[in-house]
Amino acid sequence: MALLALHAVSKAYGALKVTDGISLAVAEGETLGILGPNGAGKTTLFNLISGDVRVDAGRVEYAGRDVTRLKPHQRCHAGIGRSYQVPQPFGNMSVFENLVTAACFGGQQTEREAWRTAHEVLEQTGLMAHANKPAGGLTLLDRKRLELARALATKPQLLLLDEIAGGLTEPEAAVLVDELKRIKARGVTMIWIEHVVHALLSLADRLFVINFGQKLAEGEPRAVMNDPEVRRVYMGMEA
Amino acid sequence: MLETLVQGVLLGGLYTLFALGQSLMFGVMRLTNTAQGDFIILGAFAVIAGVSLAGDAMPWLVALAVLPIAFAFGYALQRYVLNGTLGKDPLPSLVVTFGLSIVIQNLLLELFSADPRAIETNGLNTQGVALGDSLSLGVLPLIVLAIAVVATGALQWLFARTALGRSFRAVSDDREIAELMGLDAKKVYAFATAIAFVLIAIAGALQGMRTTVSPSDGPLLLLFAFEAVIIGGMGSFWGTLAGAMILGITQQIGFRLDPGWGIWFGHIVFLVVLVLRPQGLFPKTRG
Amino acid sequence: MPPTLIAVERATAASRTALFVGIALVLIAASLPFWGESSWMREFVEIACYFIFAMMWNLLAGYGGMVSIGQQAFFGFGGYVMLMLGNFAGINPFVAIPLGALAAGLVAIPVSFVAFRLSGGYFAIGTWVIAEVFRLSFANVSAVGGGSGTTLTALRGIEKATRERTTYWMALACVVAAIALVYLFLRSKRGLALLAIRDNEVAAESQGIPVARMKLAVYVVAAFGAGLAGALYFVGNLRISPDAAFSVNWTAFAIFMVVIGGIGRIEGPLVGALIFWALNKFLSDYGTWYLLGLGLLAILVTLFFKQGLWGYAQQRLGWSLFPTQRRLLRAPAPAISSRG
Amino acid sequence: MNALLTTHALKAFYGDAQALFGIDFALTAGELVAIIGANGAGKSTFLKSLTGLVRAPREAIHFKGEPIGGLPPGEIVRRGLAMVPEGRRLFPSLSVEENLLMGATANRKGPWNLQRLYALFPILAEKRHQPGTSLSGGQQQMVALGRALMSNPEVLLCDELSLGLAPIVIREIYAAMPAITGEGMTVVIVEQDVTMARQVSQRIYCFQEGRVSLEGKSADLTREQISEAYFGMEAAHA
Amino acid sequence: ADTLKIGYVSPQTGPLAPFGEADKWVIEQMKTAFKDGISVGGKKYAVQIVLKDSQSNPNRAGEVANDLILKDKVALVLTAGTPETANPVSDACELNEVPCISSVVPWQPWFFGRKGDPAKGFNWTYHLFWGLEDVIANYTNGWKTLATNKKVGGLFPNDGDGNAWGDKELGFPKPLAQMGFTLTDPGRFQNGTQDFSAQIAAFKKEGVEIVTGVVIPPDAKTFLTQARQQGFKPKVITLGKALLFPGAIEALGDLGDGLSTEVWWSPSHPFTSSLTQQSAKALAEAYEAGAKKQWTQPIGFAHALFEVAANALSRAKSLKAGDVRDAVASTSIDSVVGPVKWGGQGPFKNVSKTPLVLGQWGKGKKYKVELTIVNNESAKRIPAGGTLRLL
Ligand SMILES: Nc1ncnc2c1ncn2[C@@H]1O[C@H](COP(=O)(O)OP(=O)(O)OP(=O)(O)O)[C@@H](O)[C@H]1O
Ligand SMILES: Nc1ncnc2c1ncn2[C@@H]1O[C@H](COP(=O)(O)OP(=O)(O)OP(=O)(O)O)[C@@H](O)[C@H]1O
Ligand SMILES: CC(C)C[C@H](N)C(=O)O
Ligand SMILES: [Mg+2]
Ligand SMILES: [Mg+2]
Repeated sequence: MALLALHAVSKAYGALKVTDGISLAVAEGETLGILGPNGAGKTTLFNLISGDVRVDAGRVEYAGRDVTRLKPHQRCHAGIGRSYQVPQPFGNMSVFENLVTAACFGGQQTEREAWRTAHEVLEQTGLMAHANKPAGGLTLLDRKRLELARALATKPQLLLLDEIAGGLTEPEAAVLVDELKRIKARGVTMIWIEHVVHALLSLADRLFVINFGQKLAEGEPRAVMNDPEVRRVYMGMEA
Repeated sequence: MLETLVQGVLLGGLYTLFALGQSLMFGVMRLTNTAQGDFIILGAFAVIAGVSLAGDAMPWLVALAVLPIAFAFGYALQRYVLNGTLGKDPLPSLVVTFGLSIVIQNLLLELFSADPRAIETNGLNTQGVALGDSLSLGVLPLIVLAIAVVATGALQWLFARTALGRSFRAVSDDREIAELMGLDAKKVYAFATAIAFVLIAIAGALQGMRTTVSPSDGPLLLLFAFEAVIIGGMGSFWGTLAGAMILGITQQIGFRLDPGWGIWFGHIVFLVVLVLRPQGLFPKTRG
Repeated sequence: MPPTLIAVERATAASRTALFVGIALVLIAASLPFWGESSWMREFVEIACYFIFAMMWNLLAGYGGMVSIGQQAFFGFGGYVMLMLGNFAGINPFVAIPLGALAAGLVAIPVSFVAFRLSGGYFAIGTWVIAEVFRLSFANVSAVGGGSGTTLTALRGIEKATRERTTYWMALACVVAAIALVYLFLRSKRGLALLAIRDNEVAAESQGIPVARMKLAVYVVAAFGAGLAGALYFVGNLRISPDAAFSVNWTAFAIFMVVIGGIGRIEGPLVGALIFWALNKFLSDYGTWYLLGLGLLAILVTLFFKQGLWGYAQQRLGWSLFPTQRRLLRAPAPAISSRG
Repeated sequence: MNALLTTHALKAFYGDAQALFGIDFALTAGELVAIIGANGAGKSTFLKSLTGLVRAPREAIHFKGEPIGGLPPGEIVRRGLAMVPEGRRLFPSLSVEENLLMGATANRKGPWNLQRLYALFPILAEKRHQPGTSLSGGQQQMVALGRALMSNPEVLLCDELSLGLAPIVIREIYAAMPAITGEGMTVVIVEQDVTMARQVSQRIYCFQEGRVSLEGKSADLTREQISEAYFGMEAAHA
Repeated sequence: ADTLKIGYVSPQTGPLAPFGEADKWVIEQMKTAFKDGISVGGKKYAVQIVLKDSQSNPNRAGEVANDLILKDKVALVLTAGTPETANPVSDACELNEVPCISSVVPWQPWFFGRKGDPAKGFNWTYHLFWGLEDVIANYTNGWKTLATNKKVGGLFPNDGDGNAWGDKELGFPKPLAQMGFTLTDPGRFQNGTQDFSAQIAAFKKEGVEIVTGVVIPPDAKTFLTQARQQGFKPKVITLGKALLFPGAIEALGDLGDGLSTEVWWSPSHPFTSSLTQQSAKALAEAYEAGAKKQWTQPIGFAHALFEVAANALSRAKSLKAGDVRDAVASTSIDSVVGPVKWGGQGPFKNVSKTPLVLGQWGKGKKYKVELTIVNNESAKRIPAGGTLRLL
């Protein structure tokens, strides 16, 4: 059974149809990669899944239940964790407190359990040295790490990652991919938006390509990357 | 009924003048000036002081002479005080303008006492023009309305069509990048405030001519100005004018239903607009 | 990872000392009616009202990020409800104080529906308009004297000394309760949520924090506190009128106290209230000049001590009497670098 | 070889935190230089110091023989140094055309004007009256580049032109580079993609923790040299 | 010697400041009068007068009254100048069990505004002034001498005075109807209203020729200006409060000529101070010479409050609050505002009434505008200087 299913979801800003009747299913444990030109509507799709933005039409199902009308925090409690393309840390709180907050509320843990979770995630993501520093003072890279760490602290079943490899050097990206592999191995389902295609390819089980808010292609990664339309629209190479 | 509407529009003209400066400062600097009303009163007292120095004969000349002073005052105020409060957090600017409001009220009280005063217009304020046999309109309110419409048009043109207006918007959007383009944000802000203060001085002079002013009158004017800006929608000067008209007309209708509830009625319409259309009636969307 | 490794520090040496000193002070204060003068009691009650009100404003603005200029709506409402319960329902005014506060908290729920449509500077003035609606509404109710206001007649039967002492003890209890309430709230899990919301509302929501409910909770608690301060104040002052009860000056003074002391810290309103009291005591006979100076002081502190006076001291000296943060201790030595 | 722009022992701070620890850098007229380096190495800080967004000592930066360190950004752009900032940063309430016109605030003479730009990026002419931020990420990057060009700079600084852009857009933008350098403009790019950086540039500077760890002709540098310079000591440990 | 403190609260700043304008001068005069002290119960005390400003704000008035009682420990509190100041001060005194004498509020807003019970009265607070029945009598006496259509428009704001004057039972409406006047009352409005076109429209519609009410000075100006703009020209305008002070009339310019108002005290009142033996005329002249300002009506009442205070204190058995109160209650003197005596000369034991006449403003000889008494039917002792004329 699919963990997440979108049924013809749509969203428009004024006259601009940003998401235009997208249907999509993600199986439990699967990693889905999302590709598409800038402004295609990828981040918006995440917003619709996490509930930050309401759909105009269509249905969002998660773990067999209709969550279309649920608020973001309710979807988080249901098991959807997300990171933001532009990092959104709680800047005046320490890194540790950022994670404790996520664990307390997103993970619905008691304060003491949350300390444990936060500690674990700090180790896992290599942020331990920054534990007591204010999150607002971190470098961009560390902020992106914090985005991932905070999403993890909510103990998600489904993890939404928005361009967390963007701006990383190749070796940095490699470290990240290793980390994501470990998370995947624990059975966490992931959807990952990424322009750094080779990083995405090293993890994704399946690709979904969006263009102008609509599905352009979907399927096994290699097949999708060889799709002439995808090559033309996204890679800019004539097939 | 017609009379109510017409008086409402005239009152709306006055509120437009109260509101334009606020609309401009918010539009450019995201600064909510809680001393707006007190600055209007300060403007009125400046003219009053000027008239008492220069003699009763020329209130209009004195009012004109006050405008450049207001410009300079606004420029300096922004440059040396308000600039330090700008940023994402609205609190510093709120506290500082709130503090200014108290300073102005008490300074005026000390200088001019609590007595209500007025700017003598040699009878102009009592002149009316009769339209038909039941309707008579004040000449001064008509002048106020005309000035309000012209000022709105001029401001909208300045904001949307000129390089200065473009720089206002650019600095308001992203100060750092605007500076990278060669603008001096502090000067642009100071310029915007200077223009806002000219509008404030005009409003003050006219307020002093049409009725009496006393040092503690400011806060009420602020609320009307603010309501007009929000009802109209942020970032649009014609919206501000429309908002002021709606406020004026609803207050007039309210006054006629029961004088005790007129202002209350205006506030309620404001809150209803807020609930139904939080972005205002004619918002100019950004981004 | 053995759980014993995780240690989180939540108190400081200063905070432990402060707790003992605080308890001692409260005990001394509680005995004041037996050795002090009635003017001291009265002065304390007055400053207690200002302080509680400022404390609640600090909770709302400093922690909840909702900068309101309209808290006088609840101050006045609490006062009026107390008075109506006392005058019309025959309830003992001292019992009516918490009831007035409760009513203010309840009325905040529908009010929030309107107020929460605005944010930033517009929320600030919007709440002021709402307070004006309260003022004008009460001004048009003739049962409570309309615009001219009315007198709390319910206290006329109570003996002077009893009345003074009861008022004083109630004020003291309210102050202690307000501090404890806010402090415990902020130390709890909910305090974390509040800080998170203040920093970034969108992210807070997606991290599982019910933002709307939290904000409403803070708004209601702050309204309750404001109503408490109002009810207490008018028991001391006896006469209520819409212009006095819903005067924006209440919030103005609260803002000054909080900003001068330091916003977003519990010590802020405490220090602010003490400074305000001292200034008021020694300078208020200068009338306009006093107010003018107060305005200037607020401006200068905002421009030059953005953290307030206590915040400034705290930065220099590292004091924290009411710590709410969580420091992770004994983190296993150097983090494994994830580079290369 | 006459240096157009040089820095000498340039240091920069954010509050108490030091971000640059003495950068020596030189730029010759007409060349295209790439700066590479890990995250937080100080690349953006370096560009910001050059353009006045981060304070710098007067004598640490010389442009056309004159010290310009610490001048206000507006003054620097008037002297001919323009930047495409990291993350596009268009003005949301301005239309595409108004955004471009903002670039001309410095009022410098030169080949670039609206017509030339629209010829270079025809899509922008089509959308000239739309709000700048309603464009796709790539189109926004074109506007950001165009805005910088409108000041007719002698030196153009581009910070992470390709960050977060789809491959197709990166291609398009780099395809426009020759048209820009063709006008005799000197260009500095900060680029994360090392392959791309080597392809388009003549020289490369590699930054590491606020210092220059490697400098040389793009064609001469080996992959090994570069990755060593990237991670320095840490790489040895890893 | 020991010191005896008398507290005095009035509005010296804020919109009601004209009511407190003369107080500083009156208190200076009292310092001379009291320089030898007062003997109470056979013991001589130096007298100190503590003046507090209510800032026209009822909250502030209550606070300073409490300060006077609890911190300064005054023996007696005096207060004057509209319900906004006198009521909260009286309330504070009643509760703290300190005697208080108040004035310059018609007695209805003072008594009923404080929720007084006519059967019981108050224990500690005493009032001296006239009542609404007097102002109504004076206004209508004046209007009856003129040819009008007897249609009256009322301007009653939502404050202590306005609510009492416009009250259906206690105020203007009932007696006016009984005397054959038709009253148009559009309703209570907020002080500081920017626009009176609603009232003007209502008055025009009903053909009103007489305008009355009790408004604050700025509102009077707004109303009169807009009435002129909108072509509304009543034949008579008689207002309380706004037209009491020459400064306010001067600020009205041409609009001020011919406006009428009640007169509670004037230099032509045939009374003499029991304390300084000055006649009303001499008191006003002393003020004009000392303060370099035209006389105003509150001077007489501020002075009279001290007359009563001095008289009562000198009769008190001791400075205990109860003794001072008893002395106040048994006062019977002839003051510069007329005889003062509680119990008998008023509706309740706490109210002593003073006489009232009607006056009209016109161009003056010595000052820009001067007030002339134009109707004395309800207090014949006070001489009239003319008759009421149409606007
Ligand atoms: N709040 C909003 N209001 C108006 N338009 C919006 C809003 N959010 C997104 N858009 C528009 O929707 C479109 C899709 O945006 P989205 O952020 O989903 O793109 P994306 O696929 O994530 O692009 P990128 O790869 O550049 O991150 C863009 O044209 C964007 O301008
Ligand atoms: N606004 C700022 N405040 C404080 N420190 C900052 C700020 N901006 C950057 N820094 C710090 O300065 C150092 C250099 O940052 P800079 O942005 O120049 O790096 P970069 O090489 O451009 O990295 P990236 O590839 O991530 O853009 C980093 O340690 C960073 O944390
Ligand atoms: C004489 C009055 C109309 C004025 C009076 N003192 C009052 O305002 O209460
Ligand atoms: Mg995106
Ligand atoms: Mg960078």
